[in-house]
Amino acid sequence: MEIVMCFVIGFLFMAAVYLMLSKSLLRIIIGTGLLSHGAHLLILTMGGLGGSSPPVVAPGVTDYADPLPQALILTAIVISFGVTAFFLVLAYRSYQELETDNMNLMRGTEDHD
Amino acid sequence: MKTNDVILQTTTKVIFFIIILFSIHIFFAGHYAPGGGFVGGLLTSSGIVLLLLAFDLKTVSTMLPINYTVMVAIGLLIALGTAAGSIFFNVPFFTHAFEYFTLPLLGKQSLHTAALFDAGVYLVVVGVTMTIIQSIGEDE
Amino acid sequence: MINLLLFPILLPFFFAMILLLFPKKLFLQRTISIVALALTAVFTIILMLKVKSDGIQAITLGSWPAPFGISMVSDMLSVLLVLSSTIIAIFVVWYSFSSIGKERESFFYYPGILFMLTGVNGAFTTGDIFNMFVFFEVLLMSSYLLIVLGGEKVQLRESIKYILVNVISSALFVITVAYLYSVVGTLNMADISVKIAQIDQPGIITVIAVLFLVVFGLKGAIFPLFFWLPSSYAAPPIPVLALFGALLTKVGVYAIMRTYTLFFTLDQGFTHELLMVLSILTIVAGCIGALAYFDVKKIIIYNIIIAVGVILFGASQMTETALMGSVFYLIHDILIKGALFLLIGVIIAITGTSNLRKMGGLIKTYPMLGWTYLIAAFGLAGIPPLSGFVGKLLIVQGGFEAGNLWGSIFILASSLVVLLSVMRIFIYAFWGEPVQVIKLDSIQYRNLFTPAAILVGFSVIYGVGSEWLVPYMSDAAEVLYNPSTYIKAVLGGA
Amino acid sequence: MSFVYFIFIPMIAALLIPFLYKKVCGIHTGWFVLVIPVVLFGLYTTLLSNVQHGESVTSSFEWIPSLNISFVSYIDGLSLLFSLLITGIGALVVLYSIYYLDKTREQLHNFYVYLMLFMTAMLGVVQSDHLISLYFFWELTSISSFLLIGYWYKRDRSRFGALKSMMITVFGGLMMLGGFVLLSIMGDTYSIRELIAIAPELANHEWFVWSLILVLLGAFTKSAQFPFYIWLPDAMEAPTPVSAYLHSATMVKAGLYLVARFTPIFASSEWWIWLVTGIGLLTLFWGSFFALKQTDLKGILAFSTVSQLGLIMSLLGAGAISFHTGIEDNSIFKYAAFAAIFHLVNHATFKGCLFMIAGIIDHETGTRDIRKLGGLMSIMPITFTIAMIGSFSMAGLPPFNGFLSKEMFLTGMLSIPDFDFFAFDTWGILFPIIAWIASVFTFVYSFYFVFRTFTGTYKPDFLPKKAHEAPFGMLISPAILGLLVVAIFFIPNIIADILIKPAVAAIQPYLYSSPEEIDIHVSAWHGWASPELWMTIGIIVIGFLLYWTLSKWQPMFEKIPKWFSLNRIYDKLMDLSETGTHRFSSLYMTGYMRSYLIYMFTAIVVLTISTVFIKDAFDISFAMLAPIHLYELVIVLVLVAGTITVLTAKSRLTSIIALGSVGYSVALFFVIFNAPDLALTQLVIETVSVALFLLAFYHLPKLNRHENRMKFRLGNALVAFGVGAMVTIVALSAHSNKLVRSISSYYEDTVYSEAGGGNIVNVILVDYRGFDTLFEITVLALASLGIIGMIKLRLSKKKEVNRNENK
Repeated sequence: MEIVMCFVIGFLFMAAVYLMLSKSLLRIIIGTGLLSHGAHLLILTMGGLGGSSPPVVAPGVTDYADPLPQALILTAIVISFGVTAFFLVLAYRSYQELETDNMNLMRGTEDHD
Repeated sequence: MKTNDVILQTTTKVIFFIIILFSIHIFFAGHYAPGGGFVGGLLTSSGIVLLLLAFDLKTVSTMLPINYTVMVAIGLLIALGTAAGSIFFNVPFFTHAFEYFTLPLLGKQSLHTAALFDAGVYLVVVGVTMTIIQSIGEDE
Repeated sequence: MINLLLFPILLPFFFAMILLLFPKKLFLQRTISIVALALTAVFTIILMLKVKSDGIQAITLGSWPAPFGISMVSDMLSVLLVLSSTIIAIFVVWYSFSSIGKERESFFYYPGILFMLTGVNGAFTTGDIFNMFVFFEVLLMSSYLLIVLGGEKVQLRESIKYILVNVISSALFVITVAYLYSVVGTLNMADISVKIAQIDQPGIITVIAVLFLVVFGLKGAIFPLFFWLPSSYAAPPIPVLALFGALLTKVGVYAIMRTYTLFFTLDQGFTHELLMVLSILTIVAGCIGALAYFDVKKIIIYNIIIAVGVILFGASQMTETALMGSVFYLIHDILIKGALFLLIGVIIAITGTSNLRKMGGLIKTYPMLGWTYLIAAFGLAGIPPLSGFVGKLLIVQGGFEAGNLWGSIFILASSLVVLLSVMRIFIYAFWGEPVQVIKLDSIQYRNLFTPAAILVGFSVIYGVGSEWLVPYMSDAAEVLYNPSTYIKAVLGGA
Repeated sequence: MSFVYFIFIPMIAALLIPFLYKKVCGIHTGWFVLVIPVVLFGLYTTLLSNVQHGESVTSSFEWIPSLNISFVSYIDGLSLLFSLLITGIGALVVLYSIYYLDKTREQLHNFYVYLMLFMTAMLGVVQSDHLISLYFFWELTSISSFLLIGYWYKRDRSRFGALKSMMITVFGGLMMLGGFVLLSIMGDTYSIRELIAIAPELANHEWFVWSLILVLLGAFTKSAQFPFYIWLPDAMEAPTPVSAYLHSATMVKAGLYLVARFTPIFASSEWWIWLVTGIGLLTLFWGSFFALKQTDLKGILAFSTVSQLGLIMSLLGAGAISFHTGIEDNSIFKYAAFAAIFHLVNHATFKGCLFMIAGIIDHETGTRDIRKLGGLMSIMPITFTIAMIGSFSMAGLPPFNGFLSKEMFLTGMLSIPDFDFFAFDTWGILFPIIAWIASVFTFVYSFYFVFRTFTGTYKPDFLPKKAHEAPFGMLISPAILGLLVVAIFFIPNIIADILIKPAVAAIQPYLYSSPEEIDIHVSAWHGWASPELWMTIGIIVIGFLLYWTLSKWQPMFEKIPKWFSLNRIYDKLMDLSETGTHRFSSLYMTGYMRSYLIYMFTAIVVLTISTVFIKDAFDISFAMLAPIHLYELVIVLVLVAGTITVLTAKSRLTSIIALGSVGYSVALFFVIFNAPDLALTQLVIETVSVALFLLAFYHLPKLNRHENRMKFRLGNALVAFGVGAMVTIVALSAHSNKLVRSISSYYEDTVYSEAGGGNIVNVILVDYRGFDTLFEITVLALASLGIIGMIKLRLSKKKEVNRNENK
């Protein structure tokens, strides 16, 4: 199953990057969403998908799923939630100020002279 | 519209309390079963969001006169305070203390400083979600 | 006080929360943030003295044994970085009083800075690779807050780019940690070092090393990952720029230095060679940019990139001299970049533009500013006895010792470009025919100039008083060169 | 006495100057400043007797003892000679400047601060025994020279010249530092004396030639040798006292000093001899030739300085030959070093004098353009007399000191073909020929300088001012130097005993152990049979003819194409550094985020994947895999389908909802992989996120209209594929290399007993790794603060309002 997951994750990353390279800001943010999904699944996969029961202590169970990656993912999920929320509001404010969501129109001048 | 609102508002109030209760349950279950401050907090805030949908923003803020930024700050302070308590005992930061008790009816329970920490998490999560939703909502 | 090493993280953290309770009370906001920073500085100095006398301070949180809880480690390198970051924050806050404006001050500006310092200090101190990620996020999130605060058009536009890049680098960070966890099954940095040594750094670890270089390189703006930096940094107001310019890239540089001396030491022929090549290319890219623009902000911003290259060149040599040079140069660069950004802030405030071609003749009306700038500029270029010299000298020497003749000569030659770029500011802004300037009222000018000048004074003392610093620097370099003391401090015994 | 502290006296005094300038307005600040060089000169003369007997005076103070970096003042013959020059000429220059610079119009405090800074720097250069302190003072000379050249900072030419001189000399300095560091590593010491002591061991080191070349780069740039001389003519924008002091008498000789000082270390190398002699001679010729092209008095003198520096340089190179020939065969080479020092002293006197003359003419007529000048002889007779003395000495005529050293120079060059090492016996014949030709041009430009200015017709219409003789005070300094020029001719051997022999002994320690051993006697007359005499006669005759016909052939210089000049190279380089870099940088710094992302992703992918293959790290292991269930595949399909929908959706609403579906399938994965906490969190978060997306989206109705499907772009797709492939490849390899058992079993063992909990994930979050959680919620809190700031604080609106109000 891990091998399948590796490909799924790769696919998610590919889609995420493709979206990030587009010019619509909303798509870019959606891309970051896919990116974090990919990353979270990857952490889980890297910990190993074996383990027959959830990491909640129960009598008689010895084969727990690796709890450490799960804890890491939880932290990562929360953080990416914060970032996504922030990013969304930023996009929303940019629409208001710059009146576009096209990245190509947000070039900004590198020159001042 | 108005009459419909009354029905919606009444049901919402009921659902709101159910959600709050459920979220509190989830919160306390966290240490032994799936759940915890984070999910609990999110559930609570979704309850409040439900209120927001049923009533308008003003009514909700009179119903729940909470400054969510302060709530966030207090949540953080509780979390930090719990962790920092250990500094006064000169043991490493974040050292928790717990004791198992056997209570009538509830059976074996524990009293755990970690729960206090989780309460901080809970408050922060509610505060943050509400701040975000409120500020976007207030903006026209 | 076994928790002493946490104070530089927890103090700004605690006071930042306090500040959240009354965002509109500006006087309190200002006073408390200065007090918080001063306290932090005091505790950091105490910590530094303790590290000096008792060796590396390490603690594993929650009273758990070492690889299982999160370890925090304060060795000389990290405590020095923490101290200089705190100092920069103090000056930036002081400078902000009369430059940032009441509006920003009442929207969590000071808590933002304190939280950022929390993140920076945490990233320097942590001994756990995933915890480092978390601290990175803290400092990034506060930097998002600060870069966009004010909501000006440029800020919004550039924040998008800035955040996007950092979201990508955070995702890469997480997956790299996941890869590493898969191979060595641990997150504690000392433990990782031990485990990698056990398995003799197989190819996959080298791949992970390259990924770490990429992740931290994105933060540290090395070639070819620096593209996002110049325009993003130019967007926020000067104090924020100073804070970013002085600190944020340094966190990336620190992380590279830490991982490349602690983890990935067994395949130096590949990893460190790559680091060296990239650092030289970084210098080239920085030099091109520093010369290409006639914008004072841009010139100094590109100099950040050059400095990153120089520091990493030293780190890639893996000789004790070069590592010590890198540490010397790293701290120097934090101080001098902070000072320079504040100084050009004063220039911009006076002239109302950041375009060099619209400036001129300031030396006549603002002679002290001119001379202070000149000293800072020479310090940046590494003219003795100012602060940049000793670090560069040691880096070059270390490079020669490692047999990289051309690399070291190149580092020397790059100083010339640095000098040219900063002298251009001097020649165009301070010399020449005076142009119309905004008449700053003298109190405001003094309030802006004083912190900048004192910071320059610090950097001069840093250079002239190098002798007092050498014991600290050599301790820091010693840990990098010979990380076994670090491992021992964390894991005990062995 | 600790002489090391005296070095800093001018610098410390400089701190008082601005104060004096402000408080004592009645008196020209220069009078206070004058005290410093005079006193120092007096102090250094007290050492003369010590040094004559080959003694030296050492003193030091530590700067960074832990790194062995300190200031060491080591005064032997060579250092003392230079110290006396610096303070002596310094005193004369300050005196001259008092009359030259107007105390009401000029910012005198700046001028004297720079000048004193320079004096300290220069004393430091010539006295430092420690390589690093030598470098320190070396750069300080460049900086003070920069400030002095840019003294009239409003003039374009001043700024240009200042920057140019700084760029070139600092470049040299940096290279020299590289050479020093190499030497210090090879010899394990920073002390020049110690390096000299172990010089034979150094010679075999692989870095020896490297360090030699790097050190020479420093010397050549500072001493304006070919092709680096180009900064010197532009440095003439400095006030004339500065030109006289820095750019003829002292700073430009720092390079010569360096070569002299390092001769004992490097003399064994043929590189050294060839480079120093060859470049010196080339510079000599080049400078003397192009001096005739100049029309600015100071320009002529600048090129003349370049040429004379070349002369001295070549003599130092020839002097190094004596290392190979030894003293026994009484060869002529041992004269070369002597001649070099002798000429260095003479040059300081006559060139300093001439610069001051040029300054006087500028000051009194308002121009330095030789085409506008002429016939000043009768108006400025004293000036003319002094100018004659200086020029004739420069031309190498008796009875002036320049004649003596020029003769010795010719002697040295004539002997070079005799040297039968390093191919000198074949190519060496070129040396005397070039030397002779250059001497002819020297003769011509000396005449050109003095006679075009003072004879011919007086052209008052061209002059901005009405010419008259200079005030007395201004004439004192050049007159003193003129007197010296004559005096040295008559008492050369006394000067030699006091000053020159001790210096020569320092350069050639392998020949002499004390100055008294040097058996060189200067005489003006070598007999009819000496070839030098005939060469000199030839120089005078041919030189006179050329000067006579100058107006015929001078226009030839105009025919030299413009691109054929070294200045062009510098200008091109500077242009490249401005517009070139700008153009280049604009190629990739486009401002488009997309291009930056493409560069970065490409770099990351290429770096990582090539590392995978170089290190042969790719690996798929089928061990330790979890089994694949059908329902898992179904979720995989759902997830992939959701992702594809995101990619292809036409409306943004669809892509948001599809993103949600991807999120929910991730939650399902968490369920089946035994991660209930994650599943719960993911579900709630996904819901809130989708709500947020919609909320942000809902507020933007006007953008809905022009929605369309993303166009397929191959470039983007390739980059995206690369990233995906990279992630997969590394993931597969990392998973197949689970080389160490994870630490997580510890948590399973201790969670109940020691942490008091049952849900391991939650306990990790609040206890084992609670620190992560504490800061994770901080990140959340920060996000909300940032959002409040973004929504509520809108400075751009406010700015616009302000702008409208101001209108």
